[in-house]
Amino acid sequence: MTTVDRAVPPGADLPEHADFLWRNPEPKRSYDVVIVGAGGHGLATAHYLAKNHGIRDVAVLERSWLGGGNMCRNTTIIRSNYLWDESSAIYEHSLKLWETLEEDLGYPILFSQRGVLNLAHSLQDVRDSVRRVEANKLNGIDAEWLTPDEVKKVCPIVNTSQELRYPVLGATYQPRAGIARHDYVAWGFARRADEAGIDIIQDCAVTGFRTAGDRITGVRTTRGDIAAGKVVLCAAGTTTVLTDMLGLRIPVQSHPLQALVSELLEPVHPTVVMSNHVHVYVSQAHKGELVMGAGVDPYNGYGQRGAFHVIERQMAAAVELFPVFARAHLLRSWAGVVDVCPDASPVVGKTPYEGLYLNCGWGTGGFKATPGLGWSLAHMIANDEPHPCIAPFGLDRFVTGALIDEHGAAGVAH
Amino acid sequence: MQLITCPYCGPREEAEFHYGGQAHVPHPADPGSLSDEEWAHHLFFRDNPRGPFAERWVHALGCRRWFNAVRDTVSYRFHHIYRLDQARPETP
Amino acid sequence: MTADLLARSGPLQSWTDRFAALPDTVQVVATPHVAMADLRVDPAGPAAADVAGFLGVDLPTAPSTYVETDSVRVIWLGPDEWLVTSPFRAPRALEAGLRDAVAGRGAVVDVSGQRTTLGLAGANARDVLSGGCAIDLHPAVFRRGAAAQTLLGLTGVVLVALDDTATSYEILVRSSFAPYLASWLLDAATEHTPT
Amino acid sequence: MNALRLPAGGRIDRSTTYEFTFNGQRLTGHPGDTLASALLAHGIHRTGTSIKLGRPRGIAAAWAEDPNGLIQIEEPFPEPMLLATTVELTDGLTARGIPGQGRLADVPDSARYDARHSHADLLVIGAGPTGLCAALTAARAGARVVLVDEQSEAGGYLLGSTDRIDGGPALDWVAAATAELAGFADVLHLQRTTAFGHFDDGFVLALERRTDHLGTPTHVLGGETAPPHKSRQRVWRIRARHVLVAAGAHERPVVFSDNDRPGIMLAGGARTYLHRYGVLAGRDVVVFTTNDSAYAAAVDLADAGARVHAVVDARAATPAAWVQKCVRRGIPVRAGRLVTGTEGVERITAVAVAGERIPCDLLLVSGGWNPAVHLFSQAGGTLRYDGGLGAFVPGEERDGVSVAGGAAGVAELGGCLADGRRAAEGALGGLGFVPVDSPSPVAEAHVDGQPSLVLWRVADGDQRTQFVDLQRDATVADIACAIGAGMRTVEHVKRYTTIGTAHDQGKTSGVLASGIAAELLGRPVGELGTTTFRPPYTPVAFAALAGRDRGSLFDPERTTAVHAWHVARGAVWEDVGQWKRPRYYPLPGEDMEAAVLRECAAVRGGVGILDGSTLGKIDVQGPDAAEFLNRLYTNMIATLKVGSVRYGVMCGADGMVIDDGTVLRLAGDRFLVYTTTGGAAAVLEWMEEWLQTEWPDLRVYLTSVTEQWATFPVVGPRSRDVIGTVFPDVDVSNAAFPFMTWRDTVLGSNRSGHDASTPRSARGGRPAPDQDVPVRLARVSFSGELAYEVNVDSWYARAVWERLVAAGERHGITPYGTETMHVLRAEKAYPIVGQDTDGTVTPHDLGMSWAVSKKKPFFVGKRSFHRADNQRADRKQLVALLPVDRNLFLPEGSQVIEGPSVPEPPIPMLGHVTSSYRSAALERTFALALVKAGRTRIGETVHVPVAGALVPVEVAEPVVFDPEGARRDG
Ligand SMILES: Cc1cc2nc3c(=O)[nH]c(=O)nc-3n(C[C@H](O)[C@H](O)[C@H](O)COP(=O)(O)OP(=O)(O)OC[C@H]3O[C@@H](n4cnc5c(N)ncnc54)[C@H](O)[C@@H]3O)c2cc1C
Ligand SMILES: NC(=O)c1ccc[n+]([C@@H]2O[C@H](COP(=O)([O-])OP(=O)(O)OC[C@H]3O[C@@H](n4cnc5c(N)ncnc54)[C@H](O)[C@@H]3O)[C@@H](O)[C@H]2O)c1
Ligand SMILES: Cc1cc2nc3c(=O)[nH]c(=O)nc-3n(C[C@H](O)[C@H](O)[C@H](O)COP(=O)(O)O)c2cc1C
Ligand SMILES: [Zn+2]
Repeated sequence: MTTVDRAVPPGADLPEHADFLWRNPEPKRSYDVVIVGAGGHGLATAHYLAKNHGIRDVAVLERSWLGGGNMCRNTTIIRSNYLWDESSAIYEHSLKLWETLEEDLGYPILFSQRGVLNLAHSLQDVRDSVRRVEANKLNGIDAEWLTPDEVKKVCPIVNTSQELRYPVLGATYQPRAGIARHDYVAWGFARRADEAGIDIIQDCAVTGFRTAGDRITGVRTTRGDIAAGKVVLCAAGTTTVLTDMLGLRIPVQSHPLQALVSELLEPVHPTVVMSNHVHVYVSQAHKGELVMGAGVDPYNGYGQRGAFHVIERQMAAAVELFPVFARAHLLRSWAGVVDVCPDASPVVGKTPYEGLYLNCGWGTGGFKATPGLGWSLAHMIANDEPHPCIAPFGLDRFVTGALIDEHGAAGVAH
Repeated sequence: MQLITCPYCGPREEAEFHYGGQAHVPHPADPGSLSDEEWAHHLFFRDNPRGPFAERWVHALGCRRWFNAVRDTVSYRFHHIYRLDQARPETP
Repeated sequence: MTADLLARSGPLQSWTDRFAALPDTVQVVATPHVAMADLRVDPAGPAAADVAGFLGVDLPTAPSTYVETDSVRVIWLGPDEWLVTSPFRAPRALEAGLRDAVAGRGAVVDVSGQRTTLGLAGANARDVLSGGCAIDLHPAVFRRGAAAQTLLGLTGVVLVALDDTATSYEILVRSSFAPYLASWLLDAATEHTPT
Repeated sequence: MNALRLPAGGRIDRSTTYEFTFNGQRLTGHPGDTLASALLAHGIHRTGTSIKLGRPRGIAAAWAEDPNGLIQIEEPFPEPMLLATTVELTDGLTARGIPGQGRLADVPDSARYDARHSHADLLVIGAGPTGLCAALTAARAGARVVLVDEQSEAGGYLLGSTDRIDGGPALDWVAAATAELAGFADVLHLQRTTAFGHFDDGFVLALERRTDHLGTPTHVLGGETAPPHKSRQRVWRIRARHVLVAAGAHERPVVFSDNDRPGIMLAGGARTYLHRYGVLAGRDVVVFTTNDSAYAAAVDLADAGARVHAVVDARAATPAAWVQKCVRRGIPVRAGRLVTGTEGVERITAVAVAGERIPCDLLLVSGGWNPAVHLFSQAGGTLRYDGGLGAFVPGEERDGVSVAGGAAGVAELGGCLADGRRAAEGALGGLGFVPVDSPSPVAEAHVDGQPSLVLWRVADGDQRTQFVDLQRDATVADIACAIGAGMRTVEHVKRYTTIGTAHDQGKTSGVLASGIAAELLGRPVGELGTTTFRPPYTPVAFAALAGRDRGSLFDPERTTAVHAWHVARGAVWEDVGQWKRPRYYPLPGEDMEAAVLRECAAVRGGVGILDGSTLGKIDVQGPDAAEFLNRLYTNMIATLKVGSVRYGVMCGADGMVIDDGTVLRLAGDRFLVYTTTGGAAAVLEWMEEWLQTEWPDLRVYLTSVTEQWATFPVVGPRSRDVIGTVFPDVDVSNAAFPFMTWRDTVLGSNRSGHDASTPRSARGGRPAPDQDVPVRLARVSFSGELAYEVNVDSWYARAVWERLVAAGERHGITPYGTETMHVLRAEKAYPIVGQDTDGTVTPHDLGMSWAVSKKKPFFVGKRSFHRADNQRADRKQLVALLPVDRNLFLPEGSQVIEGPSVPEPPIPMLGHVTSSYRSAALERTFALALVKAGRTRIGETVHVPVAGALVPVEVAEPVVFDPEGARRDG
């Protein structure tokens, strides 16, 4: 058996958590900045508001428990090898932050740069992959094109037999890419934000907005009205429920996206493998469970669950690509609610309401953006001007037609 | 894993259907007269409600007919399924 | 002048031996070269009556059913669509006859080569189908007179029940998918082939 | 040997002995044993060590609720992480305990896995007394019933009890019930079948384990072996009009210090080992309970010869009748006492009870029962906390779903029997069945008891050894930490402590964690709730879910009517969507480059033939067909003459190219539309969408005829000769048959093909004689050469192909594949949608403004051409790139930059190479590329990084070969 040598057996190497993470304060009646949604994006934004801009009179309002949205459901793939310049810029900015995030947060986030392979199974996959690798290189991103033999060296359990129904014809490889422990990331950001004096208010749903003309003046919540100088929407899958309250239309649709895990297994899978064509992606998380996902369910859905035939199909793909997985067991499946844009790129920017900032549409791929987005969004809030990394992602692109079509790079969830 | 009642064929597995997004969004009669902004809205902006949603489906692997449905996007339950030539029923 | 004449072939031509080796409880035969025409008319309009006159039977209007005469079978495909099949008529004759009857009030297309026909019979026929077909095949529900467009394995089919005991069916499949379906059926039959 | 196996009793077959190996030790057992019962029969409790702390761990229950006894199977085939309690013993089984991680086999699993769809009026999950009663009630009423139960035999709780029904042993009633069910044609009763997921509209997935318990042929000493043709596991996909969850309840432990030692077990589990397997789980027993149910274990174990040193009842008020039974057996009952700790390393040796130390080798625990609400909750059912039971129970009625018996919180056997019947009758009423009169089974009444005490944990002692989730080594201290850190919800506690995330998904630990967290927070348990129940109920192998969709059945391979010919000719394949297309046909010793150069040269120099049958074909007819196509194609279709052909482009509403192909006008009201191979299905659906949802007033009918017509382009200067030979009736001259027209002709046919001997349909009779075979020839060219596309009814495809090849022999006709086709079309700059476009490319960008009508007031996509981004001067445009080094090949996907030097990243990119080939005709390499403002750059030199070097290339007119189109007419 090809097992991966690890000095410490997984399971034993899980970190101890901090004794204290956050207060559970009562909401004040007014804040300079109110962030709606304590997912990764909301919490990271809070952290960088305090850290980079000294803005601390901030509340992060969460209708449920912090980090309980897509943040606790995502398969944690972090990479920056996107096709278009605009995307590479924000994701690479983010990846660089990931590389020092553990120190910044003072919290173990188990960021593991074990590399990500994106397999190619058709001649067109190959063309698209080479195109992306070449573009990445010119953008200063580590990217390689690997032959099937090289794929086998990076990940010995991948079936590179050319007899497969859709044989592996090669793969793109980003060595600096990897995974991190989603929950710890959320907690790490929350802890730092809390330390900085930012109030994270859980069990506090935003139910409406207060406006004065074209200016946003606060939010209505299940725990009373809260006045705010600026309001930032970081509500991911539920963003349109909020924007509908303002009559603001945005081009995102909410879909279920499913994921699953196996039981804990001895290390077999040293990297992250994604395959658009046969629709599966998989890594082996720190404790040893295989973490997998596939594409979104086609219909709109807020149910945090999808259809099981999607999972069955994904299992067929997994066993095709990794024959050794045959008797691994599905232990748990779940779903999140992802907000998908027509061009598979996010929407970040100012809105027609002064003081209202929008951040949504990250769809199947926003975890990796968490620090980069938080950094850039905080910049926008502080300066009322988009950070260069997010400037291209405004709503106006739908009007001009200058979409940032990342379906090729984001076609399968990650 | 819905069992979707095709108005023509009857109940069939979800896997036989393709989703068509929001219903009752007619193509503008004269797209040329729309501003870029209006056109962008027509192309890319759709409702995305949490709750009942009038949407389109096609029985792709059966009779190939499109139809409309009101489905709850939280419970996924179909409240109404109706033909394209029928009016949208009142929501429960 | 035989040399000038063209031979017909079918997608499952080379499968005969493999089908023959199947157990009695799962019999598969390829029945290629059945004439088929796709018919579109308003079932309530006058064209439907003229078509019925030509076919010798009224078009079935109940979903997922078929009717037949000695020479044709008429399968409901949709509210205004039928598949007319006949192993006895020549494709062009069938198409032409229907076209005359429809007389511009609908459409007729020869689709004889579009699909190919497989017979599936035997005591385990239903078991084999229910390994990849989600519709209810209970003989009280899906019996002679029933025909459904649905999924079998990973391909679309028109599934036709020939008897009331769930032991005889026809499967109409897109010709390009026929080898897939044939392998799928052989694989399904493994379960019923004690070694 | 089997020291703790009782001489008699249990449901094992003592006449056969199995040998098995555990942790390297060779042991014996019997058919009917689980691995756990066989181990316990040898006095072995300990299985492995815990994941984090490395503490010894053992068997702690008798079925799937066991949080502890994890093992790895090594023989007959490695399977990671199973519970010893749910593995049926087979001869030769080799297993070992594991420290929290399983191991995957390093060889592929060759077992078969399959699936079955099933439909029912009523699906009953669980064949305990509740489920059996429900199934009988429904079957008798004539309903179609599916009854699934995860264990090897029906009976549920009764298998581990001494309960009595109708005056006899309850298991006699079970046997009669199963026999009666077997008599109904419309009852499907499946044992060893776990319902693992409950979804919408009565959809339940269940896993049937079909062969493992039969053993493998190499090891069997007698009896059955697994037949190789049988699938190992089967996923049942059950659609039921009504689902009844009768899944019983899981016994709940109580948490106390050092509660994880081997030899600490749920009380009901020990009873099951005794009655079902004839095994005494220990000789010196202490029972710790908060409710009456554990007394039965004390009494039964004592009767079987164990020394029961105490029943420690946390309640002050003990049940008199049970106490009496204990007293009669000399079992002391300690009322109002708690277990505060244990001793022992490999195995428990003593229990501490309020200062008292009681030596023992088995500590039985019962903290009450948790109804198995998993499947109800998975389907969206909400739960309610029942303070009396200390458990969550179904909180609402749901359409099409009910819960009964133990799963609904009913404890008494009589109550369960009645509840099963009630629930079935309720469901039947809704389904239109009338229950038939029949006597209800009568259970022996239980002795009056005392209400249970809800006790999550014994607070004394060190919280760090008070285990809540044994698999995750998560303790009360961990919960306290989480709360101390600021966490207030069970979801946070779960994620901080990992409680409930292991193999057993918190079957025993979940409610405890809620209870303890609530206690620490001083909040009601009901308010805190549970974490979310998610499929699967118990783990399911990936391969079982993959089923038969593996290998060549993973995805259908679509093949053309001439496939076998290509195979015989040694074609190398390209996957295009699901199609298998010949990519090239190498001659012996040829690589792809050589083969393609040869094929290209043959076509441009003589004649070649391509199997183009995979192209999508759509018959479009009806009075409004022309208008319809006019709206969908960017160019004018309505003016196309009957007999003519036009190339058309289709755009999405966003103005980006989505497909292209030729359109033949067959009649005033009829067209034949060709789509790309990959786009066929999507284009038909796209057309239907517009037709049905936007323009229902148009009288148009769409029919796919992709497989109806085989399509063979015969291409090259000699194609006219070949076509002229094969179709002598057709005047193939340019004048009579000009470019972009089509002609119909016929060939004679013959029925003496293979089908003459094929069995006819059951209706007998002789097929009618065929008429002449119609052939449609079209003068279209995707190569710039003189070319005829031969379209023929696919019945005759193979024969016509062979005839074309035979007729072409004189001219050296060469079959060519997609690669050559691509080179030839690229030399002419004909784009491939999806290769030279990527969803961001308009017809204008492709240099095909000529294919965009300026006259039509409307076509799909038109409006989008006027958006700002479409007006940009620097849009990417399709151009050719000619490497200055004529031999240098630009990999497809390469990026184009200004050059000639490479600045620091980010380096601005001008575009990318979409297609790249070696041209036999030009004797050089060339490429197509999308380049910013490419057409204004024609003649300029730009650069392409290739393998670390910067390659200068000239931007050129896209058409690199025969730009004046001189060859088209031959
Ligand atoms: C199965 C799955 C797999 C994924 N895999 C990956 C991956 O591998 N890599 C990757 O980069 N990305 C991945 N993603 C995407 C990623 O999870 C999301 O893009 C990202 O988490 C979104 O940002 P967030 O963390 O802020 O969102 P969330 O965590 O969803 O945060 C939004 C928060 O807003 C709160 N909220 C909503 N409405 C209100 C209201 N009215 N009032 C108060 N609070 C409100 C919600 O409760 C929620 O906590 C995946 C997603 C899923 C579902
Ligand atoms: N609830 C209590 O407090 C309590 C306490 C002690 C004894 N009991 C006894 O338990 C019995 C309850 O009867 P019952 O019939 O409701 O339950 P049961 O436990 O007797 O039977 C349930 C059956 O369902 C099976 N099962 C559970 N989940 C399944 C799944 N997902 N798929 C397939 N099978 C599954 C179990 O293995 C079991 O065989 C009665 O005899 C009762 O006296 C109950
Ligand atoms: C990367 C990752 C790893 C996970 N590993 C496990 C696991 O080992 N065991 C488990 O039960 N759940 C695991 N989960 C899933 C969570 O238990 C849970 O299902 C998920 O956070 C969604 O929440 P919900 O199911 O409560 O809605 C994991 C989730 C993620 C994102
Ligand atoms: Zn239908």
